[in-house]
Amino acid sequence: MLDYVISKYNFWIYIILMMIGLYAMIGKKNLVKKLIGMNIFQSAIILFYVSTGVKAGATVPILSGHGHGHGHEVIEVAKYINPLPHVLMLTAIVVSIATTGVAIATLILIYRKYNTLEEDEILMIRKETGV
Amino acid sequence: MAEQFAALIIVVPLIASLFVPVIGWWKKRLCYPWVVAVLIIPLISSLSILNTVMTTGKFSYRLAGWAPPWGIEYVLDHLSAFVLVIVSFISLMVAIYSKKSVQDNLPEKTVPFYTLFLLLVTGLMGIVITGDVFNLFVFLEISALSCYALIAIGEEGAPMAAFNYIIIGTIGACFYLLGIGYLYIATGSLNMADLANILPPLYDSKVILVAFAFFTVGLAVKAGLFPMHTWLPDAYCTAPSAVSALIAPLMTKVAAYVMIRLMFTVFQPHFSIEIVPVFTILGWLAVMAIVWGGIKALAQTDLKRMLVYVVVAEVGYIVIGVSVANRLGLTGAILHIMNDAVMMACLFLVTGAILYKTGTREIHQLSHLNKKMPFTMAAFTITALSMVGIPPACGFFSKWYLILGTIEAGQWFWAAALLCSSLINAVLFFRVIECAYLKPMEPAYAHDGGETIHEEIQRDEAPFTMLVPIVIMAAGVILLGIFSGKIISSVIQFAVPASF
Amino acid sequence: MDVLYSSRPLWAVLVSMIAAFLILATGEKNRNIRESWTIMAAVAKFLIVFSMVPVILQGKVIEYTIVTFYPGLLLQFRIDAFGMLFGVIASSLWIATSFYSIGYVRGLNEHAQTRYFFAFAMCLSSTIGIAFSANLLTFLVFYEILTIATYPLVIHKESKEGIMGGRKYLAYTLTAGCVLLFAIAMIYHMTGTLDFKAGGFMADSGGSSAVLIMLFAMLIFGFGVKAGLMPMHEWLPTAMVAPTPVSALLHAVAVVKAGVFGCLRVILFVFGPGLLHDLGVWLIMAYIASFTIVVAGFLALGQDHLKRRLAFSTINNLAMIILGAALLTKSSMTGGIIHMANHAFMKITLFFCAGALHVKAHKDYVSQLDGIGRQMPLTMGAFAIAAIGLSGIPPMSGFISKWFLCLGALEANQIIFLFVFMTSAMLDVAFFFPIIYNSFFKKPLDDVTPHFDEAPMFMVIPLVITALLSIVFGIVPDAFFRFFSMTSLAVQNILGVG
Amino acid sequence: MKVIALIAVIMTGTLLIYGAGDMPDWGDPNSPANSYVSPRYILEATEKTATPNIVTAVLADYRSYDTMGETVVVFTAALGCVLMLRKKRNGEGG
Repeated sequence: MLDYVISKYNFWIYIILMMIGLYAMIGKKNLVKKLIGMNIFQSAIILFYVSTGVKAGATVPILSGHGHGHGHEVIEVAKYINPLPHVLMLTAIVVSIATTGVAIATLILIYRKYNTLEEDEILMIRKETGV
Repeated sequence: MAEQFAALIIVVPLIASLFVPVIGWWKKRLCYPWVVAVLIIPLISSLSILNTVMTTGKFSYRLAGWAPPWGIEYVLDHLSAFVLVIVSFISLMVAIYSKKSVQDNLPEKTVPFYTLFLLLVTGLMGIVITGDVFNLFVFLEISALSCYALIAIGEEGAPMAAFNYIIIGTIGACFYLLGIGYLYIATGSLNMADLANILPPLYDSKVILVAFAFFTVGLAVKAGLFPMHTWLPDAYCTAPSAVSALIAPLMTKVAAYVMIRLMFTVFQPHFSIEIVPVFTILGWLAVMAIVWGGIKALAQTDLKRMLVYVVVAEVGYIVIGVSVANRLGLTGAILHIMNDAVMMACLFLVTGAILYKTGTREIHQLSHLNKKMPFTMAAFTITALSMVGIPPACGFFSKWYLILGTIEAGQWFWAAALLCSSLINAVLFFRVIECAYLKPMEPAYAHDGGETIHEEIQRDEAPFTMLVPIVIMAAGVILLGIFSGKIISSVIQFAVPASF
Repeated sequence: MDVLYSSRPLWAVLVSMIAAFLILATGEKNRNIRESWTIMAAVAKFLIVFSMVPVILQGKVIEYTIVTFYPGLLLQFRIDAFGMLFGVIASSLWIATSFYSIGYVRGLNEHAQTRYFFAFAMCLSSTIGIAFSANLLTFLVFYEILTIATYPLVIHKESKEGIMGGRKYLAYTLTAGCVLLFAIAMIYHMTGTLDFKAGGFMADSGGSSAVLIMLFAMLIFGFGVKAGLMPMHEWLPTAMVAPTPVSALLHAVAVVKAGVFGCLRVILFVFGPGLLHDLGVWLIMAYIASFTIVVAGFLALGQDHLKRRLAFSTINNLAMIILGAALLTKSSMTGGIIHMANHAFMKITLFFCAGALHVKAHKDYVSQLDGIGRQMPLTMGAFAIAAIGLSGIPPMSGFISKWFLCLGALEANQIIFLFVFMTSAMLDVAFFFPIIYNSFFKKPLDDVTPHFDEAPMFMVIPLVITALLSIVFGIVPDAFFRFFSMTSLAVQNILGVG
Repeated sequence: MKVIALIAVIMTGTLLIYGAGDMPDWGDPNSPANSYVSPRYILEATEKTATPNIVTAVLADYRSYDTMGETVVVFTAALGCVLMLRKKRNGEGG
């Protein structure tokens, strides 16, 4: 049992992170906290992806020392970790940042209009103004 | 030649969107003709692609020349070419329509508006055309981000709606991304065709099951399926007219397309039907969406808000067609993707035109609109009848196939939901038609003198740029109905996976 | 059976649809041109339809496929004797109604005349479409178009009553449409075909009797709503607020007849006499129809509003047609089918008369009609002819149909239905004869002009012609339109196979 | 809302933990993810793209369309912010 838990410890960590993020996104009243939850959620996914690319005992996928003169050397696949999740996550990180940016911009719009970022207060203001 | 078109369809609007700020900086009013002119190219290319696919069958296009599982490829089969035509056609129509609406509502923001408009279209077409699950995610985010921003600049309450959409939409997108991760971990591949080959032996794996669950939930969020639809009504309703006319017909439909693609192409249909009971759940959710959307729509007095709930119900239609998981139902679902896109586009365009001309969307204030805007209202009426399911308008035919599908699957309640929904639609739309065409029932202003009633009502039709797309859409509603047999026999029956 | 492929059925349907759009394009400003479209389309339609009669009487079938959706699922016209009968009724009466409408709307200076003529033309297109449909899907398509095309006519007055009537009309007919859609989809699922076949095709569907009975009930419900079969008749009297030519067309020719036509198609061409006999539902059907006949007759007695009285008489007569079909014997079918034609001519005359009274004397109630016969002898004379005919008194055409219906009841060994027909005839007499008596023999009311002062000729001539025709059909049932030959041919087809 | 959030979170969590059962162990070099597509990148990339950093090679060549999409995402976000936040010249500052 313990072996099982340890052998997949990366999953447990990201699952916990993701649950925290998801809870914040849905359950929190403060809009900024929701946004932070979103970031935690996305980070959890990024961690998950990157952890899938790991090979025990391997190094970063940069073929140092394999300049032009050494091209004939045999490359051992097991020596380098899987580059693809990294590539995907570079894209995902950018997407996450972009989303955060747009979200913050809407938050600014919301704040300008209601002078608060608490969801229940905003709903109250909207009810009072009859929208 | 068609291979080049496949690339053009993404690259042209993308590059063009980069030029919009340049052109806008030089002369602002040139943005509109530029966008319209640019969007003609994807339409032509998608038609040519559809033609190629129909004559020679499916083909793919390798980007940067790398072989599929390593590089990214575009896959053009009947289904994607078909949806591509819908997307490019409707976006062109909405672009033509947008002129006055943008001038009127967003004069300051013309340049970023059109840039994002093109990016949104690019994103949607990218989703449809790509053959790589991760590439699909990227395009999904492009369309989503531009959509968030475009919604946020709408009327009162729009930023809040947009923020909710961002949060829930991101949950959806992240679930989808997680699904990709799980598939990748179990198979090592990201290419759809490749995945379809690798997956069958792994169908018992828990990883695949979880991946499938995340895909389904993520896409259901994106498609606005009940009960994950909570973001949809506010977001679509508060968005500017030109934006809601673009996203209401297309966003949910494209998500539904991805659902069909994943469930029936990446996964084998028998996995989706036999191993996971997902279709029973989805079907019932769709029934609830139809009922809930219908009831909420009945409670609205605002025309656009009513339509927005109708969108929720219409998503239910498509999902029912997917969930019955047989040839007829899926034919109905794919046909309904097209029909509903055209109908919704027409209805939202009309609503926008009414708002532009009369400044109101309240249903009971629409009296005498048949005199003021005869063509707009005629288009509205035709589409409304189609929504009710009156032949030969197109709505009838998709409903027909959907009901045949539910009967074949023995799901009587689903069939009943579909039928009830047409009755609800009848109530909804005839309420509007009564208000617009007939004398007001309570003569509210009759007390200040009888002669006001007999006053000659001047024709005050929507501007030409609005009217043309509206009329084309309305004509489309009829023509697509009449030629639905042709469309099914030449395109859709090949778009339905062969294993049915 | 010989099949002749021809596009004439399509043109018969399209001609009034094209006219409808020409009417819309011409608009209010050129009324004469607009009306000439109506007349031209009516005549053209009749000529096209009538040109096909000889072919049909040779026992051939005319077929035209519009589109094929799926194998076994297509929009197609196929004209058999039964459909031809309905087509001839509808297209011939449209000519009369067109002239009459012009007189009516101009006489009253009605509003929204363009919309009125547009919807009228659309109605006729879909009615002919219904008549010529080769299968249930095509039938449904035109049936739904008819539902919608009639709506603007029902609400034409735009009064509160009119709008409520329109809502009720839509509620009933659209619900029926949904039920039909489901039932038809079910049938397609079970048999893979929807083509009407004389004698029915459901017998070899392999469905259990419970399913078949349910489907039959759904189809009869769906078509019965339009046919005013009780208890789904509620909308019909309410829809009476519509202008009279509309009621005339609605009640005598297009809409309710489409419902009856549908019921007959279901009974005779989908399920077929054999299957219905085995299932035993024909008797239930017959009882429902009898109930409708008797109750509608009594309700008609209680109506003072002339058009409402006529509406209940319509419900009564339509149920008679359905009863004729439901008895499943040769004579009863003949009686039922021929009554479609006879009733059409007589009932349209009655409505025309009611409209003429409304336009000229502004009278809508039975109690106001004392002595009106002196002012409008032609109108009331025609009314008397048609009323006598509907009561089944020779030599009017109503007698022929009643005779066959009664024979049918005897053939089926169901004496009770003989009594139903007798009661109905008695009730007809009871609610029509006072009108005739009062209008001719009672002392005129104060507001009645004591000398000859008829409604506009546009209105009088059509109603006189239809009245005369109903006498002619009584004496020579096969005159002009060959209704009797077509009926016998249709019955032969049905029984020949079943 | 909190209850809904908890239910959603617990459901997601259960699903994830359930799915973890069949996952390859951490750092397993023979998992499908590490053994199917990616070895070819490690073996070929340097030779075919003349870039020692494989991540760069994949990013900018094999999956360059993802990267193009990625830049477009940033562009979209930037324009979105411009669209939302730009105010009228005579507005109240900002």
